[in-house]
Amino acid sequence: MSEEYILEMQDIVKEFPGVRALKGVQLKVRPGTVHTLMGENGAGKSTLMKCLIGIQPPTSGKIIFDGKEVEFKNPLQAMNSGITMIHQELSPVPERTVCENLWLGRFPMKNPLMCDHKKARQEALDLFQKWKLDLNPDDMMKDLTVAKQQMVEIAKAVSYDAKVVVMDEPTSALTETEVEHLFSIIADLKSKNVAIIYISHKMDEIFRISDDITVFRDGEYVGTDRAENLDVDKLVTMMVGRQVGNMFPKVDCPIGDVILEVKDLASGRAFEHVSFDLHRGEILGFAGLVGAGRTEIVETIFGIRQRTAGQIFINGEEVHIKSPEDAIKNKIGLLTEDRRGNGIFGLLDITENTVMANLKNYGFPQNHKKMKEDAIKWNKAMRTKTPSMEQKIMNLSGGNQQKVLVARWLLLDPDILIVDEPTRGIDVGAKAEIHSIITKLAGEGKAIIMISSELPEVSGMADRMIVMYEGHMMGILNRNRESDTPFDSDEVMKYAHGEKNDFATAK
Amino acid sequence: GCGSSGSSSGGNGSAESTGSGESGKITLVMAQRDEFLSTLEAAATKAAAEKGYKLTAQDAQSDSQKQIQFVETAKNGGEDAVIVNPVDSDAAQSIVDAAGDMPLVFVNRPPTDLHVLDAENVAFVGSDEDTSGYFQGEYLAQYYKDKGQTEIKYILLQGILGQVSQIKRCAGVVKALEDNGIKATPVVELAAEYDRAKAIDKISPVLTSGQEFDCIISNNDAMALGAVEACENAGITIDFPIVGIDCTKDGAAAVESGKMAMTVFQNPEGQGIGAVMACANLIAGKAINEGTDYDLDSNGESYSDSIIWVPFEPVTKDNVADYM
Amino acid sequence: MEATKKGFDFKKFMSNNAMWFVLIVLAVLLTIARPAFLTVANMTTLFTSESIKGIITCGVCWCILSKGIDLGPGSVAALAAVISASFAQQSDALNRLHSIHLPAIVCIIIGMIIGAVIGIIVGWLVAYTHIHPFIATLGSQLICRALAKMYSSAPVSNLDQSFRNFAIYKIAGIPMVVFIFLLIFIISWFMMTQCRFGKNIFAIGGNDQAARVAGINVEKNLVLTYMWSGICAGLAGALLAARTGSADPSTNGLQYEFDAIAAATVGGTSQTGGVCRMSGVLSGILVLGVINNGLVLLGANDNLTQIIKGLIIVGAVVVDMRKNAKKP
Amino acid sequence: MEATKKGFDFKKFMSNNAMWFVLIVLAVLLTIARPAFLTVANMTTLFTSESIKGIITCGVCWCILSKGIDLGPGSVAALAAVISASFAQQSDALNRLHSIHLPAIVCIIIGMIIGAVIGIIVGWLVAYTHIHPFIATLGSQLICRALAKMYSSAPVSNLDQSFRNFAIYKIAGIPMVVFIFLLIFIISWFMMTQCRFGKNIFAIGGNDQAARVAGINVEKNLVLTYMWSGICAGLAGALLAARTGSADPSTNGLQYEFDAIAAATVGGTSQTGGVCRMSGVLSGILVLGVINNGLVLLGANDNLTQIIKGLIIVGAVVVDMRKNAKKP
Ligand SMILES: Nc1ncnc2c1ncn2[C@@H]1O[C@H](COP(=O)(O)OP(=O)(O)OP(=O)(O)O)[C@@H](O)[C@H]1O
Ligand SMILES: Nc1ncnc2c1ncn2[C@@H]1O[C@H](COP(=O)(O)OP(=O)(O)OP(=O)(O)O)[C@@H](O)[C@H]1O
Ligand SMILES: [Mg+2]
Ligand SMILES: [Mg+2]
Repeated sequence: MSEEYILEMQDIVKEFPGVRALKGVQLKVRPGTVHTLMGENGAGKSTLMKCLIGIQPPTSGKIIFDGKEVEFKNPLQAMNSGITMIHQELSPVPERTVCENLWLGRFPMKNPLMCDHKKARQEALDLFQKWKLDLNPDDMMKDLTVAKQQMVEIAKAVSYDAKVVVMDEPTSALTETEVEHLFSIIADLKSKNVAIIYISHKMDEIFRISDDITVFRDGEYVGTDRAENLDVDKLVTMMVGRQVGNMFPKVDCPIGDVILEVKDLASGRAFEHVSFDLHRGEILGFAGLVGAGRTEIVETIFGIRQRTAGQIFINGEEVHIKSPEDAIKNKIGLLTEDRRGNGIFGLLDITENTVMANLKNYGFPQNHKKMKEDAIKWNKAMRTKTPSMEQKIMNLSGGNQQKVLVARWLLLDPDILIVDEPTRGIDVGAKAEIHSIITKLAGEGKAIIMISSELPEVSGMADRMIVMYEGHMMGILNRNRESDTPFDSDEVMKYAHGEKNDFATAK
Repeated sequence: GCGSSGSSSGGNGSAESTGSGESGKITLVMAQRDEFLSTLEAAATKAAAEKGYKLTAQDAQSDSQKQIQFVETAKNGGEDAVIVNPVDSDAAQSIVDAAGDMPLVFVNRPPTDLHVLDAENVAFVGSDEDTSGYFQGEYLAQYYKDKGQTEIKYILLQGILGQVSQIKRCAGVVKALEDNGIKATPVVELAAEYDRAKAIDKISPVLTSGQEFDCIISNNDAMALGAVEACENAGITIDFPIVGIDCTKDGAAAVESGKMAMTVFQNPEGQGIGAVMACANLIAGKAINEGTDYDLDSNGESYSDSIIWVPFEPVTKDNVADYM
Repeated sequence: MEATKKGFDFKKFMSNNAMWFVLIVLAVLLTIARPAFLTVANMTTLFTSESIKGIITCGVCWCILSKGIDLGPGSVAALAAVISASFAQQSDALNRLHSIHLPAIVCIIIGMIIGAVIGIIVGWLVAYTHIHPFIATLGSQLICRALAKMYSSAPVSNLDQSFRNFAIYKIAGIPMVVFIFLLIFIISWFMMTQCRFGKNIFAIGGNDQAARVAGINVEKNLVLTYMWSGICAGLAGALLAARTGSADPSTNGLQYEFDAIAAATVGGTSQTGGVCRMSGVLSGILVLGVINNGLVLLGANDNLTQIIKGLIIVGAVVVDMRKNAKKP
Repeated sequence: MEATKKGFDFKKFMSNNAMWFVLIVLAVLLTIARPAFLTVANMTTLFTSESIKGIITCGVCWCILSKGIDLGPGSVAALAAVISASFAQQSDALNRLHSIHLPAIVCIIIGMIIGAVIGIIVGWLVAYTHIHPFIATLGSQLICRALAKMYSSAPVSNLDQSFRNFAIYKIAGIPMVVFIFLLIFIISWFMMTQCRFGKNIFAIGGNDQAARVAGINVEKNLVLTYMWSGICAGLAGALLAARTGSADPSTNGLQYEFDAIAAATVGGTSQTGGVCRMSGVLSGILVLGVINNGLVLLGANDNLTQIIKGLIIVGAVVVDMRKNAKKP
């Protein structure tokens, strides 16, 4: 490769207390290209990026940017030099407007003392227009959907005239239309000779936009190659060090009796007139765009959200679930989509995180030995990667945190397991594992509700699929067991965009 | 029912004017609400009712600013007079300013600068804090002279550091000992903030560590009683004097039972009644001590006719019965 | 989902200004009960007595906004009061602490500098050692009170008229201290809405990770926040001495921090950080002021006053919480 | 990443137990300076003095663990003290409040019930209205103090010996109050480490949303937390009256909450919730106790004592923070 590199990172080592997250890795990025960084959860991708932009200084190593050796002390220095980043974990300031979030830390000034609110708003509008973003600078950040918040982050990152833009799993909260939008933005940036470092676990995306791909494994550098020289299998082998079998190990198992019946359920305006039933051994998928109200449905069933109309029956008997406590008593489990917000207990260790929904089973006084045994058992089943069971969960990578949470619900052994975006931000290997566990549970006669914004995932796993649009059910599709494409994705998209509605009369 | 034969004389005055048909409002602003001031308040309320006034008490919670506010608000609300137990005696001038031409009586704690009493409408009723500690010192001096001892070591329990009463009481006792030829050195000075529990906690380590001392001097009875408790807890027989100030009910009981050697009676009822009488007299334009048994200040200063002294009285086992 | 309505949003306006309505209702009720309430004289009294706490509140609300707290101001005020007053004692003062005499304005500035220095130390601790502001400022509370008492064991009084005038000189019948409070309030408002500093503190209080990632120097801004709170406390202390004519180390400013925190919170400043409006803070200051003043006028027993005050503080915050009510 | 070493982790042990080392160092230094420090008599004194605050700390640490705070205990203790003491007055007491006389144990239980009721109210407010615990408990502080003063304007004294024995009766030379403190400590420890309740509070303090999703009844547990803190405060109040032989509504328990919060925090309880170890809390109580006791023995001036105390509290927390040092 003869091109000049805009960015070179050499022999980067990063140590945390008790953990060596990066063991001398390298990354070379050409200008005007999309350089994808791949690796399992916890491989050190985000850590390397944090080293780059000065959030966590590397323990050792060299960074050459634009021909000069640099060492950023804080993100501001990095931004001013021309490196910006979209962070993996969204971090908006919820109580402020979109405009203020956009100009965080660099609000335009009228004079050395006063901010220029007019200019800020106008420039925000110009920016949104330029990148065709559907955002209102006056909206409160907390009122936006996750997807829109992510779009603000993207707008923020492109608003600096950066030479390198780091995108750490930017699409994990986006719908397909927005992903397309992002890709057009990326194309535009490329044409302006901006380099993009792209991190994602979604294979289809990666092969669509990557020029170069670098793979890490366990904090070590595995290799870099042009995208066209690679395919999914090669890439997965590089990442995981072995072949990963079937991504969607769907096994058709006998569908049993109805276990859960939902009649005309509603929660305020978030969704209305939702009716369906769920059988033992069945995987019921919910598809739809982000903001379609799927999360709200399962939150209502689980008692997190208030039910304003409708009935819920379990095994034919009406239940009144007012809190997750009630739901768990009725043997329902919910793996929520907001891992950091309402999933993990960051300060507690893996054992405690695993058993937390299940404390009733450890008696009085609590049997700590049994807790630890159970935690070890289920985390082994999930292949959670951790130095020890005493590690605080906040020190694990996102994917491994997710595995601990899955372990939590498996330990509870619910009859009905609801999983909301179960594989968001999870690497391919772990994804396959989670899929096979879900399949296995269905095989044991459990009933599963699965929400995913990745259509292939729902298609690959579900026996039936309900498609939602703006809080309403649009259609229920049955799996075509014979076909290679069990669900017709064009059809699904029509429902998901509200262009087709089987329940129009029900309104 | 406290009040010795000689001290509850304010009652005489109020009896004379009962039924005079006056009706008005007086505000009493207290620095804080404690046992002493509550007793004062009760006596003042009763005396005011007898004189036909409605008395409202306010607690400034040790905030001299709030005190000014209370006075101003009383003025805005059209009160006839205001009685102030100042948080900060040095801030008396600003209270006088706030009161304007409304009759104002300081009670219990005198203004540091007595010249503020020169104004027509301002008076003071209280006891001379210089003497309270002095009585303690005189008693102790006599006690040790009788024993033939001229050098003593004492443990001092102080009130809230920086408050005038704490400063004057400490200074008074030291001065009296000195004046009477006793060389007194402190073993330790402990700030227990007038609180019984704090006094126990603070003095206990000193007692159990076996440091030598001859007596325990306390700025008030509550702390002295704390010291008594601490001695009993530590198994120390009280064969040395413990002296307090206030002559609270518990204090008097302790003097009677010999646990405390003496206390100094500060007459809350006399002060309360005297303050109300002074208000009534200011309003009526009479001499402020008219209708009371108390004398005006006799120093012949320009402000002397604006001061009523309600004397402190030393209380020992001999006369404690009068105060119970 | 529905599009939000354009134009005037009555509900939002109401909930944003709930405290002002509470204030008006309280004022009307009080005026009916005691016509003396709504007089120029009494309003002047009310504002004058709330000014000093109001100045402290203008500082403390910043700390709360930044997701912290400041328990120090009362003691800082006491320390600033004794020190600044000691330079303004009349030459014939009864108990003069030392013989150095400085112009009044310099004394006031000394008070502010003392506050600033303490604020910087506290802010440094909070920003760089990550110790919780509750503890850092509890420490400053203990230490400053003790320092004030060490500096002077008795009240510092007999102060220059020129010094006292900073609080009591009247313009159009209104004492200076009210104008100074308004000035500090306006500066606070200006910084909060018009300056980058304000925006930075909103960001830090709302999400310090986000602020840091956006390149905001979180540490520096936190130091400045506590410095500002310290300056306000120091100024309040100096003015307290000027107003009362005496600086009492043992009682000055006692519990002022709680009144200030209560006022800020009643005024809608959220203890979870990131939410504060100066207009709300003003309403909080005035609500507490009206309660203090009104209950005295009504001749309520002071124990009852405390209970009512406690209930109103809690009640106001409960009402205010409903607008931020979390979804189930 | 590499696996961490197995076996004894010295560094972790040190950082988990830093306060115990501080304690030992302090004790050694004090013993050198004043041999009277390390005597059985003085140790008994130290424990006795710290017991009542220790009991309050055992309650307050739970509130801090749950990401809250409790500013009420001092006033709650005062209220419980006057009320419980009023039922234990000797029939010939000088100023008997009323003529109802109850057995000593009932009086103590009354104190605990008062605390529990207030705790339940506060907990209910915190849990169901989402008002910040700082404000809810500031309200309970104001109100309980006023109620105590209303209940009795003078100290309630002349208490039954049987009532007083709950604090002062000595077993093997050690007063009962120490044993009661240890009992409360052990109950607290047991609940925190061995019971579901403890785990629930850890979860709630760490992430209340996640706790809810994990099926924990957040509201109920918060109410129980503040109830426990109230019970501890009420018990402490009753014992305070028993120990001093008098319940003073205006001074009892003043500022005890700060000492308790300081002790809990020095002992490693994190104000950001979710972190607390009872052994740490004990070390915190003892560190503050040693400072209080030692500085008296050294004959330090009280103002100096306050300054040193402030510095040690802040210093200890700074040292302790280093182990939790947040990544940027
Ligand atoms: N503050 C920390 N303390 C200890 N270990 C840490 C810390 N931060 C990260 N790690 C460890 O560093 C490793 C790399 O984490 P990183 O977040 O970079 O992974 P990643 O490749 O971005 O994974 P993912 O795909 O899940 O986002 C993980 O093993 C994680 O446990
Ligand atoms: N805090 C909130 N305030 C107002 N509306 C909200 C809030 N949270 C969610 N909504 C609305 O509820 C609807 C569904 O939200 P959400 O984005 O969680 O849907 P979803 O179908 O679960 O999508 P996904 O799971 O893919 O994120 C949206 O219309 C959203 O605007
Ligand atoms: Mg990552
Ligand atoms: Mg969702």
